[in-house]
Order: sequence, then C-alpha cells, then structure tokens
Amino acid sequence: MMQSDIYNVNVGPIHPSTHGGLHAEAVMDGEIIQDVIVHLGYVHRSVEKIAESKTYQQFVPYTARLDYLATNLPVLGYCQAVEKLLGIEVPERAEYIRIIMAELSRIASHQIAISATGIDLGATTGLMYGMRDRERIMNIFEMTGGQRLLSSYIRIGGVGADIPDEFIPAVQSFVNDIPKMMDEYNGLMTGNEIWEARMKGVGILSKEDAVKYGVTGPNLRASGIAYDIRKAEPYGIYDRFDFDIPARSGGDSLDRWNIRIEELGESGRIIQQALDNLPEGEVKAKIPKVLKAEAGTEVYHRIESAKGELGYYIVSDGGNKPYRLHVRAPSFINLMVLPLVCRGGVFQDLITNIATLDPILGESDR
Amino acid sequence: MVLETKNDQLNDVEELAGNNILVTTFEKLWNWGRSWSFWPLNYGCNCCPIEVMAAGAGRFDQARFGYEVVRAVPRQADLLTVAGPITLKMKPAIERVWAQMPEPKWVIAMGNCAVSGGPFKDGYSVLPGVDSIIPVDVYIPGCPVRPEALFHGMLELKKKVQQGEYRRS
Amino acid sequence: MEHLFTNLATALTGWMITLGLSPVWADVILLLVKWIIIITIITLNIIILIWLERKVSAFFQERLGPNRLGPFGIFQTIADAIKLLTKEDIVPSAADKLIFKTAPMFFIVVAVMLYTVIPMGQGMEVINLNIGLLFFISMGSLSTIALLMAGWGSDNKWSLMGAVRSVAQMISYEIPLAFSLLGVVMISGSLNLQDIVAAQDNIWFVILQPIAFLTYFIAATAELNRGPFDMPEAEQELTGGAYTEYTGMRWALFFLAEYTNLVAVSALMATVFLGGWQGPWLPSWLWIIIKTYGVILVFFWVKWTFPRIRMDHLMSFSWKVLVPVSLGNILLTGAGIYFCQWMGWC
Amino acid sequence: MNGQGLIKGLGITLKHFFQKEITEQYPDVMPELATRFRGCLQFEFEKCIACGICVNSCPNNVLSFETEKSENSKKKKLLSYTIDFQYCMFCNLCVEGCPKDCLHFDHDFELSTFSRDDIKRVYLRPAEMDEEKEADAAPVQDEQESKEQKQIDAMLKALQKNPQKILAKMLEQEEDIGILSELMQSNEKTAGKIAELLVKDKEKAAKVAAGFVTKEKKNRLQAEKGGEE
Repeated sequence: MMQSDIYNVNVGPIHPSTHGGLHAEAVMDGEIIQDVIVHLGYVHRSVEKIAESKTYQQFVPYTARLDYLATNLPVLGYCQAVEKLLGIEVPERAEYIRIIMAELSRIASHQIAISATGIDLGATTGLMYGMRDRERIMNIFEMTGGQRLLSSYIRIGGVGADIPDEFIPAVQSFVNDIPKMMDEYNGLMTGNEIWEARMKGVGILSKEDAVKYGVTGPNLRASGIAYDIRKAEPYGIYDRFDFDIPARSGGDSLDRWNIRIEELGESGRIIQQALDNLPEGEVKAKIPKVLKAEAGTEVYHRIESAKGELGYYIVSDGGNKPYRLHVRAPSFINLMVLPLVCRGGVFQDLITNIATLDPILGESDR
Repeated sequence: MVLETKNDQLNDVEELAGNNILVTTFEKLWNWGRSWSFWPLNYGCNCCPIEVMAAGAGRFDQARFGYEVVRAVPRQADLLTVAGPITLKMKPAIERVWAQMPEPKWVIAMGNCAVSGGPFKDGYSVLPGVDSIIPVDVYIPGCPVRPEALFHGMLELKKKVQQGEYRRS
Repeated sequence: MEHLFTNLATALTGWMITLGLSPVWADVILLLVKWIIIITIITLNIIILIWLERKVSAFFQERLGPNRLGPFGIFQTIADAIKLLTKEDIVPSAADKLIFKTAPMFFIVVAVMLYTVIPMGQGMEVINLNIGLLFFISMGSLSTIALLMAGWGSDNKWSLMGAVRSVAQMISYEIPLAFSLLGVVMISGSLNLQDIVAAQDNIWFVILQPIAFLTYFIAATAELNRGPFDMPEAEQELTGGAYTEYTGMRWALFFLAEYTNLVAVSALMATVFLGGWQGPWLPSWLWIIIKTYGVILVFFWVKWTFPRIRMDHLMSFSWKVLVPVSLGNILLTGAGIYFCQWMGWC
Repeated sequence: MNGQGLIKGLGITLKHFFQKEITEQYPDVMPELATRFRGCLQFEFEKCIACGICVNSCPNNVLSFETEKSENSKKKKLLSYTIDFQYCMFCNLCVEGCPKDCLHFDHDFELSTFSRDDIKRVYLRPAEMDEEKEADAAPVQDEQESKEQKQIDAMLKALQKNPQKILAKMLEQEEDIGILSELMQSNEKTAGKIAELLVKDKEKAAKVAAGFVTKEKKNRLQAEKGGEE
C-alpha cells in the first residue's frame, strides 16, 4: 500500500475565502482532508468586555458591528433584551418598522451568503448579481438610518426616527422583485450542473449531529429540523404574521444553499404583510435619559438572526451599565461543525463548506 | 531593471535627475503606470470588507479605475487595503503579508478600526491603528467607509504616487 | 489586400537577393522577420485581449470595466505592464532558484512556438510543416512541465498543489484533445494545417464533426486552465496556485503565456473546425482573426458564467466521459468514411 | 440536467451582457445621497452652551471640549471643541442628544487624508464671539459701543417677539414679511445680524433683509422639489 504523507495547509487568516479572519488548518493526505483545526480569535475585539464600560444606550452601535451583514438583527436582539430587562413597551408602529428592517437585514445577509458562495466557488458573476440586488437594501437603510451598512436605526424603545416618505415605495418595489431575483440566482447557480456536483453530498451534517452540536438557523433547517425562533418562541410581533419555515432533509451544502434562497421569499412575505398593516403613531417610547435596571436582575433574550439563534444575556448590578453581557453567537457554534463536515472530503469541499455554513467572524470571535 | 527599493537609492535617483533627463522621464512613466494599476490585497475582518465587495460590484465598479485585479497573494499585490481592526492575534499575519509584498507597495487604512482602533479602542486585544505596525499612506475615516470614499482614498493615493512621493520607514 | 503580406515577403526576399545574398540566407532572414512579426502580433493581441476580457467580464456583470485611461480604457493594460516591469523581483530564499527562474521563460517560449504552424492566411505561416497538427499538440503539452517547474521550484504548498493539479488535469485532457482532432485528420487525410483548411473548401468540419468540436472545446478549456477548469490558479482556493510565489514580470510572463496559449488554441480551433482563413469578400488573414476572436469570446463567456469544477469531478469527466466519447467519434468517423467509400461518394 | 442548467446560465449572462450597466460614475457624477445620510460631523460653535450632553452620550469618547469659567457670570465659556473623528461610529447619538442643535452630519464623505492627525478636528473659539461676549461681560467698555449693543439687544428681542411691525418698514410685500419674520424667529443668527444692521445702517439692513428673503424662498423651493422627488 502507498504510504500516506500527512501535511497541513493553513487556510487563512488572510485568504480570500475565509469570510474575515477565520484560520482553518487543514490536515491533508493528498487532496483528501483528514481533519480541520479551526483557529479562532483573529477578530476578537473584546466586545463583551467593552459592553461593561458602556451605558445601555451607548452599547447599541456596537451590537451592529457583531453581525455586520444583517445589521439590524443583532441590534434588534439587544434592544429587545434591554426592553425586557427594563419593562419598556414599544409603540405599535415601531414594532412594524422593526420587523421590516429586520427582515430586510435577513435578506441582505442571505444575499451576501449567496454572493460569497458564488465567488468562493469561482462563479464571480454570481457575486455581482447578488451584490447588485443588495444595493437596493443599502439604499433603504441609508434613507432610514443614514448609513449604508451600519445604520444603527433601531434604538432602545423603538426606532431612531420615523420612516421617510420614499421608504414604502422603495420597500414595496424591492419586495415585488424578490421572486425575480430568486429565479436569477437559481438559474445562474443552483440549476448549474457544475454547481450541483460541487455541492450535492458535500459536507453532510446529520440531524443528530446538528442537534448535538447546537447548530441553529438555516444550517439546522437544512438538516431536517424546521426550528425557527420566530415560530417556536415568537418575539416582538412575529406571531401576527403568516409565513413558512423552509426545511430540507439532506443536510448537505446544496440544502443549506437552497434554504437561504427560499428564505428570501419567506422574508419577502413577512415584509409585505408588515407593509400592509403598518399603523400610524409614535415610533419611540418615552424612556428616561438614564436607563437603570434593578440590582441583581438578569435577562436572556433570543432572536432568530440570519445565522441562527442569537441570544443576549444581560446581568444588571443596579447601575446604568450592564454588569455582564454575554452574546450567544450562532456563527461561533455553527463553525464548530466545520471539521465534522469536512473530514473525508477533498480540499475544495472545505471552501464550499465554509461558504455554505456562512459564519461571520465578527460575531463568532466578538 | 533599475529598482529603487530603499530610501537612499531613491535619493540617488533624485540626484541623478539633475544630470540625466532620461531617468526623470522614466520615473514619470513608471509612476504613471503604477498609479493607474494598484492591484489590491484586501485584508479585512469586519464591516469594511463588505463595502470593499460592494465597491467591486456593479453599482460602484472599482474596475473603472483599473484597480479591480484583486490579488489573493501578497507577491502580486501593490496595495494592502487594511479594512478592519488589527487584533493582537492578527498582528503577526499582517506584518508577514506586508513583508511578502514586493516594492513599491502602499497601504490604505480603510475605516476607523484600521485608522485608530476605532470603536474598539477600549478593547484589550485591539491595536491602536494599523500605523503602529506598518506605514500607512492614506487614511480613510468612516465607519464603515462608503465605496465612494474608498475610491476617493485611492484617487488621493494616485495623486501621491504620480507626484513621485514614496516614503518607507 | 488578399496577398498584401505574401507579396511583401516575396518583395523582401527579392530585394535581399538583389543585394547579393544567397537565396538560402534570404530565407533564413525572412524566417527571422516572420518571428519578429509573430512576437509583435502576440504582444498586441495580449494587450487587446486582457483589456477585452476585463471589458467583457464587466459587461456580463452589468459593470463598465476600465474606462478612464484612454478611450474605453484601452491603455489600462499598458499601465499594468509598466507597473509589473518595475516591481521588485523576489526569489524566495527556500526556492530551487534555477527551476524557479527558468519556469516562466520556458512557459512563454513553448507558448510562442505554437504559432509556428498556424496558417494565418492563404500561404501565410512561419513553417509549412507536414506534421503541423502533431507539432501543435506536442508543443502544447510541454507547458505542463513549465507549470510543474513553477510549482516545485517555489517550495510552497499552494504552488505544489496547483502544479500537481495542473499536471493531472493537462495530461488527462491531452488525450481527448488529440482524439477529437483525429476525426478531422481522418477526413482530410493530412496532418498539414494548410491541407486541413483546404479540405474545408465546401463544408466546415464543425458540421461533419460536431462531437469532436464539442470535446475539443471542453478539452481546450481545460488545457488552457481557463474557467471553469482553472484549477492551477484557483484564486479562491489555492490563492494563486502554481504562480503563488511569483512577482512582477516573472508572474506577468505566466500571464502572457496563458493568453498566448488562448489565442493559439482558438486559432487552431478556427483552423481545424471553422474553415480557417476561408471566407468570402474579406482577405484571408482578416477571416482568421475574426474567427479566432469569435472563439475567444465564447471562452470568455463560459469563464464568466460557470463556477469552478471540483478536481476529482474534473478527472472523472475526462476519463469517463470525454475519452470514450472522442474514441466513439473516431469509430463513427471511420465507419462514415467507409460507408462513403462503399457508396462511392468519395 | 444534462447540460440544460449550463445553457440556462449562459443565457442569463448573455441577457445581462446586452442590458444597460448600472454603474455610477463617482468622481465625475456625485452620488445621490439620502437626506439623512451621515457624512462628516459638523459643529456650530456659536450655538453651543457647553452642557456636555453630547460628550456623555458618545459611546466612544469622540467629543471633548474645554471650558473656562467667566469671572462675573456663572455661565461657562466654551474655549475649544474637539471632534476626534477617527473614533466616530456615526451612531447619531450626540446629534440626537444635543439640546441646541449644534451638531449635525453633513453629506461630505471624501475625508481621506495622508496623515492621521488631519482627521481630528478642533474648533477654536472664533474671535468675533469673544468681542461680543466681552462687551456683554464688562460694562466698563467704551460707552458708545455698549449703548449700541444695548440697542441691538433690544432690537433683537423685538424682532423675535413681534417681527412684522419692524420688518414692514423695510420690506414692501406682505409675503416677504411673513417669510422673514418666520426666519427671524427660527434662526437667531440672522436675526442678530438684521438687528445689528438696523441700528447701524437702515438702508443696508433693508438690502440684506431682501437678500435673506430671496435665499429662503429658494431654499423652500428646493425643499419642495426634493420632497416631490
């Protein structure tokens, strides 16, 4: 028999396909991956520690910098956690606006996932089409929050300001075009034989393993468990909307990819309903300038972010700053299955798996 | 092929310039070529790389300036776009990538994280700006930087290169 | 117009003989002149091609592409070339220096050699070899060695992986490439490219040999290391593949050689399947340019649409699909020729 | 299957090949920015009352200022205001917190510099402001000047309370008077200027007032246009 020669290849931390600062050390035998050692911490910016020195309001902009692809989702989670801690009621109109912004963020995040998978697998044109459609969401963010990417529009107690007049037509036309976009991504990439060959049966994550590792979000749903916090434990006003949770059973890369495309459509449905029922009224609750929670109170609030279950655990010691803040980052936990799904595959599967697991290192390393 | 890789050599070239017109003409030609062809190596770990991606995509199109040949390898890159905070763990990687790039090479610090540590300046694991480890040519403040602002930074760098300013510490 | 270049060549030879040179020496000098012309054509072609690829890819992606330097950004490649010329030349200390340095030169020389036999018009070629097609295929396969040299000499894991991949890929696709051309050779009965062009007087071989045309196109894409078969470079995976450690002009030589190969292979495709320089109204040398560029545009189109194929699929596709199909095509062609002869049609 | 997907993909890219490009030509054509776009943080020195709300609300210590206590009054005197822009997160918290609207984001995003020190902005106390304030603080100054100052102050108060009456002397059209009076009440700076001119030179005041009116009309027209778009 041939003697096997094991060698290690360092993918990252500076590598075009590692979505930021991921360092995956592949233990290879020829082109076959024996194991993957995931090195984390290259983007560790000590956000949780910084939170302890900022007031509740001051920490809001930092949360956007955790998952910067779906900007409004981590902000929404944090604001809702603080509102839960302090018992703040959010006005009806603000709730609806928040839903629209959150779902737009989810679409933006999935579009980045789609584009990045495209370029990681060598389909550069896929990247361009995904980014082109995402620019329309960026325009909507800019008109509401003033910034393209990190708009910090959602605030504790509501949203920063009321929506401008041009907001509703822009969102409406975007929602109308979502099916067209999905067709285009499917036509260019999903239906392509090369694409299918690279994704089908690659990086299979079984139902049991997914549960064992605590994987959440689209990756879990691709493994066959239709679990979504928006349905399982509705936060905000998600219980008022009618939408489906797409789920697949294979658990391979193609399923993870398909789930993300299908979720674009579901998010579109939610936005449509929110637009139709948008009430008039205030957009921000009247809250004191200095927010203080009672000493010893703690709260855990979780939302369905674009990557999975995003949770905030806040402990208060009575001051205007959190005593301890912990973020349950979905990317961190989803990334842990990377060695599991890569073993036995060829080197190119590592790239496919990183792309379809869609980790965000800013959130994972914090 | 004459190559001025060090400062003292550059000074020699400048001295020569007084006597020899050819050298200055070539210098101008080279600077012209270099300034129109920054091939970037993008380092990024935060929000700004997403804007770098957007800058390359259809709406903004970095290719108009000829700067779209994004290299994955430092050996073929001219411009290191640092877009993100430099953590203590990332520092050696950045230093190594910078050392691997061939001269002449430039650095753009894109976004407040790269300029100064930005939002995370209070963090225990973040360096106060990329200029604490490598020399930076253009600083682009912003959080995150708009693609147009990135272009503005690159065009500023182009002006700088065309004027023949080339400093290395 | 038609005989512009051939007349020029005859006039040049005649002029040299009147100067007192023996006809043998005049031929040798003419050969040199032809080489210089070839190299000029290659350089010009590459400058246009790189610009064209950037423009075409931009249009596929709803972008504009380079448009600021000169009209439609046509001088962009020149600026890039000037920059690459003046970059620092790094040879890694751990590299096998001789192999590292010679690899790019070897690559480009092999690529330029391909042009020797391509008929660029009626009676326009550097050497009219009677085994032209064989020469082309054998020269084309030599570039594998250059890539292996680059990968080995760099002493870098990415480079070696890229090189090993490219060797496996190019050797595997060499076979269907040669087999797909065999059908044409059987019909025309010659390995001389001028003869093959002449044989397409009535009907292009793309109509007689559609399967061979398709297999040739796929195998040629793989031979050229172009997307979706760009394994050796594979930026998103291998960061730069075999070229990872190369800087400045050395890297540019690889790049130039790739484009040179692209033109050569497309020109061969036009010659063998699309009637070569034959065509109405326009002079023959213009026809071959038009056809070659048409083929190149299809190469661009394919590259900027498809994702990259996986290495093991690539190999199995060659051995399990392309080789049997091209062998079947040879059988079919043979049967067809026998049938024709039996019927007395040819 | 069997290559249909490949052909479909080729069809999609070919369709886009002939479509119009979506590229914006930035340096030649400036981008259309949303009204709320946050480019560069600007500070208006004259309005600031040095309350420190902005400094407290900023998450990242971008803002800082120096004050000096005046000898005769309890009011703090602002000496300099610093925006260390390299730490800014563009979160808008300072702008929302400011009670006097001294801070605002403009639409300038071309902020690239060659040196890190250039990013920091320091606003020093403008010289004219000191002269005014000193006159205010120390009444032992030149008598005539202080008298004039008093007149100006009185005029300013009157202007802000009941502008129609005074302005009727300067302007003829009723519509213009309405516009200007609104302007006087909303904008302290212009009101101050008009008041000063009214005391010193009435003819000039009328001219300046007319200028203000036309400018304001233009602004409103533009705002209307912008709203329609």
